[in-house]
Amino acid sequence: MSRLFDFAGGVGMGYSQPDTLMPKESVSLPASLIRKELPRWPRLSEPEMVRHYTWLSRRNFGIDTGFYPLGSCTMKHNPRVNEVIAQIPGIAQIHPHQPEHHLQGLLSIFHEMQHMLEICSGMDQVTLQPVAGAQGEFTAVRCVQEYFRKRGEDQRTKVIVPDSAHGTNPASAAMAGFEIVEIPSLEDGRIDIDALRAVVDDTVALMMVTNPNTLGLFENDISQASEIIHSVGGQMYYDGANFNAILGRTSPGLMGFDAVHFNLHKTFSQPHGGGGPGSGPIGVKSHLAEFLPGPIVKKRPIASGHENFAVDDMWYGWYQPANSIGKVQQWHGNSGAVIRCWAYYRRYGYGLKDMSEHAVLNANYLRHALHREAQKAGVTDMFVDGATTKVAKHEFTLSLLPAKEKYGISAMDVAKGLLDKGYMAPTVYFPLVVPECMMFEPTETESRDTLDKFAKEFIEVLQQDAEILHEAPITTPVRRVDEVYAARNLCLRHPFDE
Amino acid sequence: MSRLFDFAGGVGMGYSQPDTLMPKESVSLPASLIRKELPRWPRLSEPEMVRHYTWLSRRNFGIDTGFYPLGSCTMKHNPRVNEVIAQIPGIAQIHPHQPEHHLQGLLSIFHEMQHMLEICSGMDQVTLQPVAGAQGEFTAVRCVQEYFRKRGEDQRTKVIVPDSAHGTNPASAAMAGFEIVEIPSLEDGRIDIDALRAVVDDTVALMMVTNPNTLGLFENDISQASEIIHSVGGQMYYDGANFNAILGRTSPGLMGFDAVHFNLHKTFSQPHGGGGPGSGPIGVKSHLAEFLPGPIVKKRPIASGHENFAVDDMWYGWYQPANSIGKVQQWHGNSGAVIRCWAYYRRYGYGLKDMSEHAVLNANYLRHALHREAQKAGVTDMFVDGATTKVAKHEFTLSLLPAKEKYGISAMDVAKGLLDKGYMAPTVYFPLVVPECMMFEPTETESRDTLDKFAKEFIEVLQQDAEILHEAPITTPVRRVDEVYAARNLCLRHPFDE
Amino acid sequence: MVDQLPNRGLELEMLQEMGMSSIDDLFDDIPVGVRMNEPLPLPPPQSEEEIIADARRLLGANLAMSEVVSFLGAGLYRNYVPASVFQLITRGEFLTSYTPYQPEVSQGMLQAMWEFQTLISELVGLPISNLSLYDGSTAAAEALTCAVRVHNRKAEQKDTVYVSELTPPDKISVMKNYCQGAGITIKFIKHNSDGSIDLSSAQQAAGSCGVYVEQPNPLGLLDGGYPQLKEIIGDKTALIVGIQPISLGLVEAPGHYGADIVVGEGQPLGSPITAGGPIYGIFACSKTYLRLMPGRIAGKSIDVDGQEAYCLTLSTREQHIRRHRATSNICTNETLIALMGAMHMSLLGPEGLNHLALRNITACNLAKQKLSEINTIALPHLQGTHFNEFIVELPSSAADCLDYLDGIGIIGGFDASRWYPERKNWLLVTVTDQTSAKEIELLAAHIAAWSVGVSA
Amino acid sequence: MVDQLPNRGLELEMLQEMGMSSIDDLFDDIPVGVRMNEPLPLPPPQSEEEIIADARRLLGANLAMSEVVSFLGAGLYRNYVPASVFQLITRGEFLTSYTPYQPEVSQGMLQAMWEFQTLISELVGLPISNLSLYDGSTAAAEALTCAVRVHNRKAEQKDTVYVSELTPPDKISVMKNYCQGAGITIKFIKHNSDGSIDLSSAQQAAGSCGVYVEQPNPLGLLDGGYPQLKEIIGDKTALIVGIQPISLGLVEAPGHYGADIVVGEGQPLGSPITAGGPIYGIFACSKTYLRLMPGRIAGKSIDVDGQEAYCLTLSTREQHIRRHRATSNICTNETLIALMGAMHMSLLGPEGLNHLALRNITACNLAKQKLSEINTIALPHLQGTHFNEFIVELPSSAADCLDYLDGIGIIGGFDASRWYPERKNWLLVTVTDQTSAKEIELLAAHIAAWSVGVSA
Ligand SMILES: Cc1ncc(COP(=O)(O)O)c(C=O)c1O
Ligand SMILES: Cc1ncc(COP(=O)(O)O)c(C=O)c1O
Repeated sequence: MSRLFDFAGGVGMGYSQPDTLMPKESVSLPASLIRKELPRWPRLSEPEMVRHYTWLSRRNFGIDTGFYPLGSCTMKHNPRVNEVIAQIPGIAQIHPHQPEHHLQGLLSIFHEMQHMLEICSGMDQVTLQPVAGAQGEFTAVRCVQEYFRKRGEDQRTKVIVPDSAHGTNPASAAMAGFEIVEIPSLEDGRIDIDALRAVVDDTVALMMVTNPNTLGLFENDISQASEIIHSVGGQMYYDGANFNAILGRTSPGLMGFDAVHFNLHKTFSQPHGGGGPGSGPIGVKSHLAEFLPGPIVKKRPIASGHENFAVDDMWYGWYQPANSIGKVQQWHGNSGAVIRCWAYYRRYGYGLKDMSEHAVLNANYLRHALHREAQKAGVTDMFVDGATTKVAKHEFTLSLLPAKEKYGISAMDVAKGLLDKGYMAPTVYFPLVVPECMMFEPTETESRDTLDKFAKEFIEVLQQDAEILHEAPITTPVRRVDEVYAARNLCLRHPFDE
Repeated sequence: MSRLFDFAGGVGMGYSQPDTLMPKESVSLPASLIRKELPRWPRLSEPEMVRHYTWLSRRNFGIDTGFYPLGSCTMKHNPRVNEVIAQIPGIAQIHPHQPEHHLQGLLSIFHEMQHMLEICSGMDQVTLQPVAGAQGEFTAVRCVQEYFRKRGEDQRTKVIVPDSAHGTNPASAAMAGFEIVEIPSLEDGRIDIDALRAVVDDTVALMMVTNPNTLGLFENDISQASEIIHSVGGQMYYDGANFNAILGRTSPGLMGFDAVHFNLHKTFSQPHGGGGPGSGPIGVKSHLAEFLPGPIVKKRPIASGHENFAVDDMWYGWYQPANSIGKVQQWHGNSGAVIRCWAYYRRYGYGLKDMSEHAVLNANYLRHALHREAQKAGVTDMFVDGATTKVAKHEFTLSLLPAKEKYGISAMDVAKGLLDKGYMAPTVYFPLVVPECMMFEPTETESRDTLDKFAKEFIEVLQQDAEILHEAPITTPVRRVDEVYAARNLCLRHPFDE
Repeated sequence: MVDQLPNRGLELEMLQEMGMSSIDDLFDDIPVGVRMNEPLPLPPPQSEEEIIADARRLLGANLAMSEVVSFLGAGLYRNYVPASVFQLITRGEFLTSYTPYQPEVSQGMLQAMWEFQTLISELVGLPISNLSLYDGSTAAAEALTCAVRVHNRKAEQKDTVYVSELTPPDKISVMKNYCQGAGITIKFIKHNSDGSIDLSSAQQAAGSCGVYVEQPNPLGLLDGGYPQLKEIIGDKTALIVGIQPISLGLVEAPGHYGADIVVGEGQPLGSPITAGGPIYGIFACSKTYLRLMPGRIAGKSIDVDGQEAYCLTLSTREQHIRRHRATSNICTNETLIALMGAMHMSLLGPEGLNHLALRNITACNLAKQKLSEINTIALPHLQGTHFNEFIVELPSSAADCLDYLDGIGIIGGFDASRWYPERKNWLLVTVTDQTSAKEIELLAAHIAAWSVGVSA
Repeated sequence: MVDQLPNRGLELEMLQEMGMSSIDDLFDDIPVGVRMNEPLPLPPPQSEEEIIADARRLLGANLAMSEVVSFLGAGLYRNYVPASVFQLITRGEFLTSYTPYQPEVSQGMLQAMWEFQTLISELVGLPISNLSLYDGSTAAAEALTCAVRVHNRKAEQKDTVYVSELTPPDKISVMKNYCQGAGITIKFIKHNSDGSIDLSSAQQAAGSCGVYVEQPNPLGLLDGGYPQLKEIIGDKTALIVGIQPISLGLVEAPGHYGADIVVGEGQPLGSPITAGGPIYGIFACSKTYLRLMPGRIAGKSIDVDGQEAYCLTLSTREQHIRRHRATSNICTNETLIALMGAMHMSLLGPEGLNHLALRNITACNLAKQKLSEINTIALPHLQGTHFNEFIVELPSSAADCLDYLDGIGIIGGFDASRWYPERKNWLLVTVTDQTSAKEIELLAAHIAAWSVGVSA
């Protein structure tokens, strides 16, 4: 073990700094404000610090270390040139309060990204401000809320969410003050149109839908759902976490949505190690555009005298929507993430369609390969598809219920068994509609060889004795971690010598 | 296993390139020159390539992953800012044939480095051209050879090398065409002055000495040795691989040497992963300076019209020594390494002395701690000092002969046992004068805690049963590798389907 | 090109194995009516070389603060991130992981999170820290809603929080967006003309759910009155203090003078400004708030063998479990950037932090001294203690002055009328550890020249 | 500051534990007469921030080829190294390791070395490759001494090697330094006026120990006559071919037309120019030379469990075993840079290499075409096939022309009179995959303008 708070070290600091501009003695603070004891931080020299974090990193699994089929998370390869680009001083050392003529390059990239997302989603206006998918949801919900307020439709207090929705959907709507109406999904996670019809009336502000849904199936009744909601004057919200499945094949606009968020960090590959950072732009139809948080980038002719600052034949300027909800982050969103995602987009251009096609190809192929290997090994009694369908989209689910019932092997056991094989486990126990659910999303950046090998080893895991599998993992840095112990014996910081 | 030649891949290449400037069809080569079959290189997409080399890296030990006490190799921490500096276009994208006024920054840094090394070594002129220690040796030997040729002393055909010398010393001298006279060292690796006296005469061109010697002991008779060699008209060469021990405390100049090489990559921390790159500047006394390989950097007043290019109040220009031996590398040496080492030097300045002091402090402390822990554990019958001395310099040796004789535990067994504890093994079986030798060099960048922990675990290894230790290592990516098999069944490349 | 798509060229083989014959087969579940039939009207794919060339051209057209003399701060600060931090954060194991749902193979990240929590907890003087919120503004906003969740039941002023009137409007806007859904009213606390808090105004906040103030405040002042605040507002009202983390190398930790929640913008510790994101929000609190606080928390636990092990804990507060009753909707957060913060803190150590704070405050003092020598301008809060920024009152508008300086290649500061519209002539001048004495001289000389011009 | 010295401040404790009381005690074995008594006359230590600022200032004063239009090559070539290569090579496990003396914990590096050997072997068409030499020049020099070691006993022309007269003098200088100790005489092979090798001159090399030629040759020409060389010089004379690795994506591998040893400068594959180092030398050969060749070799083996494992092999050739009878004195080499080469090759794949070669040759053809349209200059080898550089004969000295172009901000090429003093008016113009059509237009326009001026 390497533990940060074990480094007591020598004197001084781990990286040397220049001197102060005036003698330290010249500083006088009001007595009440002088810090009496410095934080009990450790003292590491650079060699120790490098070794500590190298050691930690080697106890962590990433896409770079192995296949990461975590469903709903789109764990695709993060191209390295994007990291190089994000270090360019023209983004890394930019202050959001600099004047427009200092930032034409940044603003033109913002404009290009807004435009690209508008095209891909069929929306009229995009803002890049929200810094994660959930914040995008909240932002869009707020816009819809102000839209109805402006129209005087204050009775619209409800947001409809299928029970298969991601937790952020209801959480975001609730944060904005809406009442959540959860409707049950069909067995395959698809919207139950009848159930929907049963709850709609003029108190509905919004329905939030993920398409393909969290089981990886395309909602083929989506136009009908849009119609139903619109018929009572409600709005349709598209949770774009699964955008990787449909780029260039369909769009939220075509399906009748009014607002959408993008998880740029997933679809466009901003690295989000350990849980973030993300970027969650939203796009809306024109009737909602005036409510978007500002600023947004618009282009206009170049004013004379400004030619020298321009990066092309237009001027890129900040623009404040007329009835803006205000801000959801203090600055301009996660600009550094937007830049990386721009670099990612440029690599594909109109080929974003190919990207989605390969994501869907890989998901279907993996599903096929898992069944094929099960057949070969004669373990067809261990799992069934999470939903019956000819094709899935970018992800799919299996139910391990048969294994559980016949052999006492749970989805969690299998997940842990996969860790021993050197894989990240698929998402487990979500969505809840599938019992003993495992949700696989291979993404387009995995090779056929990897998918075939994974399928084989998945079946090998299933063939292990239940007792052995209960013990898994055994080859990992630690063995099964006691989460109950953690919750019962809260230890949320180093105790020092308390 | 991840094997490069298993990646058959799709079509095309792992990173996309711009188009050609003219159609491919426009290219016509003489038939005899057209390549018929492209190399059977693998096809990896970027995600596969990143994962392959990440996987490989995780099967490799570096200073960043653990204590690396490899004697004679000065495995100190490589500061990361140096890597950032080496990526600046003003070094990375520089062509050595650019004119002087394009390169004033580079040349001024070269000049600063020459000057600093002259000061630290007590030599009159330094060249930065040799790219490794061995090449430095060869370069200096060549200079001495031309020196004697110019003086008409062609009878000087011999180079004296103690038997404890590093292999590059005799190899370099032999490459230059000298006859090697190996003299036996004393038990502690020190020069046997009597043996030296016995072999010197006017056929001796040069004596090569490492000080502190390869056992880590300071040659206290060094002045005498210099006198003896100089008395017969020979020259003294200082192998600077152990320079980390003496900076600011003594210098080859003070000890009477005429020429010296520096292993910049060791003392000044150029990362040399897997075995290189290095940088092996040499310094010489004025009588040898005219023979140095060119170009060298000298400064002079700035010519008028050139002020704009200058980086300070002097002009830095290339200079060709009058009777130069010519070149040992086609360009200006490993400039990128010189830049990193310059950054390293700047971090210490006159504090290079502190650096050496800490290197020596750590070596002596580790030696002390090993004996202390042996005492505590009662295993004092396993090893003895490689040489009796009150103090060592930056490294020291132990002899595991007692362990071998009593318990059948060899130095190699202990080395492999240390691998299982997460350490790189010390240098083993060198120098040959110490039976069952282990040679430890902790460097100044290791903390006391690390040294204490290592000492404890070293003793734990010694306490293992011989049979168990013969099986070590068991926790490493592979177990003991069969080097004899490798030599008998030469497999030096992927066999494809031959 | 294979590039990022390893199966390029293998499509047909893969399809055929599945009994399909074209990619279209994979999409025939999309109803005809919603299909996109034209190719995306976007430009062709680019190679890595072309992308990087375009990026260099476009981003190179931006004026980076590292390339000019800049006194712009106002919430985000020029800093130095040690080279080793970048080198380590880009290690694939950190960079390309995600939420550590499988703790057994995520110990590195989980331990680093837990260590971050400890570092922040020590920094601000409170026992609990999460990991991490989006930025300083959302951290402040979440602190307000958290305070209401905790205190509303017993509060005399229900659904009400008080915020320092100096708080930048963009931050207030975020707070309003976050608070409105819960029906929370935001009221304001006044400040005296010397910039210090008006303690009698603060008195009115007693019995509300929470009070938000900043230390240093947006005028750059360290307020010696804050230590009395907790007593004034009482136990049932959360004292929320927004901090600039570097200042805590010198200035008392709010946890030590009664703060219940400490929030702040983590950026100066370990992250470049990056046009305002990704950066990370600090959120720490006392035990009272633990179960109703937002965001991720890592806990120390054991594995089945009883070995030390780490995992996420208290997830029942979070949206993926509690759904619409969650304490926050946050899911993807700023862990990687917070980890850069942890690395930077590890390298600084206590003395390094102290030195860094001293570099800021001495540079600030030097700038105050130089600017106070200019007759044509005034420093309205000259007697106050500033950490690394202060207000200069100009003889004409700050906007004009900034334009003038911009023409010379100096970013002169922040036009404070963007926050306080009536203060047209207020310039907020920021100096940090990155500011040199020469740059301060330069600013003083040019402001003097300009102000003489406009005064004449 | 602790910085790089973790035991700063602990000196006394450590000394006392050893029974000493001062650092001086550790150095009292240094005789008084040789002690340095004054502090080193060097400047004070600098902080990381100061070092990087100085580095930016000084290196920023250099004119980087990436920032101008450049046609300078002559042995080192502008190239693009994919971002992932830098990211991976700086992983500490690679960067901070050393010679893999303990194979059990060095499998990553050893396997990468072995894979590099295979990649090079395939590239040049020979079964053996080492890993790696210092640069192209020392690789060529070591090839000559290796050829003598192998062939001298049976050679008719003992201790003699032949080298193409076009070989750059700096490279010849290295060869001479390496050869003189072994008493080897270097003789020269002539070239025809069209730049191609004079096969009758080559005839004279038959019976010597080895012949060294370059493909493309230093004039940039691909020589269609080389495939006849092996037959001309015979089995007992080593045919050594120096290559530009990128060209082999298009041009026949020398191993396929009889080369016994192939050497070359690896730089265009994976390494920035870096003012000429660190770069890496390619050295490959047929089985005959294996046991007398220089440098490191990794072999595939097994461990005690019979598992696939890698280790260094054939070390008995090397200096640490064979000492003065070693095949070379090389110890520290260029492994890390060679590994960058391996990474680049892995990403290129065969088609990528082919495309890269095509980018070079088409750009070269375009440049030839544009320059050949200028009446005031001549292309003496216009009829020949060039890979990525060619000679332009100017109406006045190349040095003058380069000065003129430099004034406009163009690095116009290489003054070939530095190699061939009688060719004052020869300019070697290099284009690579990094050259754009616009840059070629620019060069043509300005050379035309200049040459009209001097011709007038
Ligand atoms: C379906 C779905 N919706 C919404 C989100 C929330 O996005 P974020 O994590 O970026 O806040 C996620 C991601 O976790 C998701 O998978
Ligand atoms: C004592 C000694 N001399 C010379 C050398 C040769 O230096 P290099 O490896 O840089 O060629 C070494 C390093 O390996 C050494 O340890």
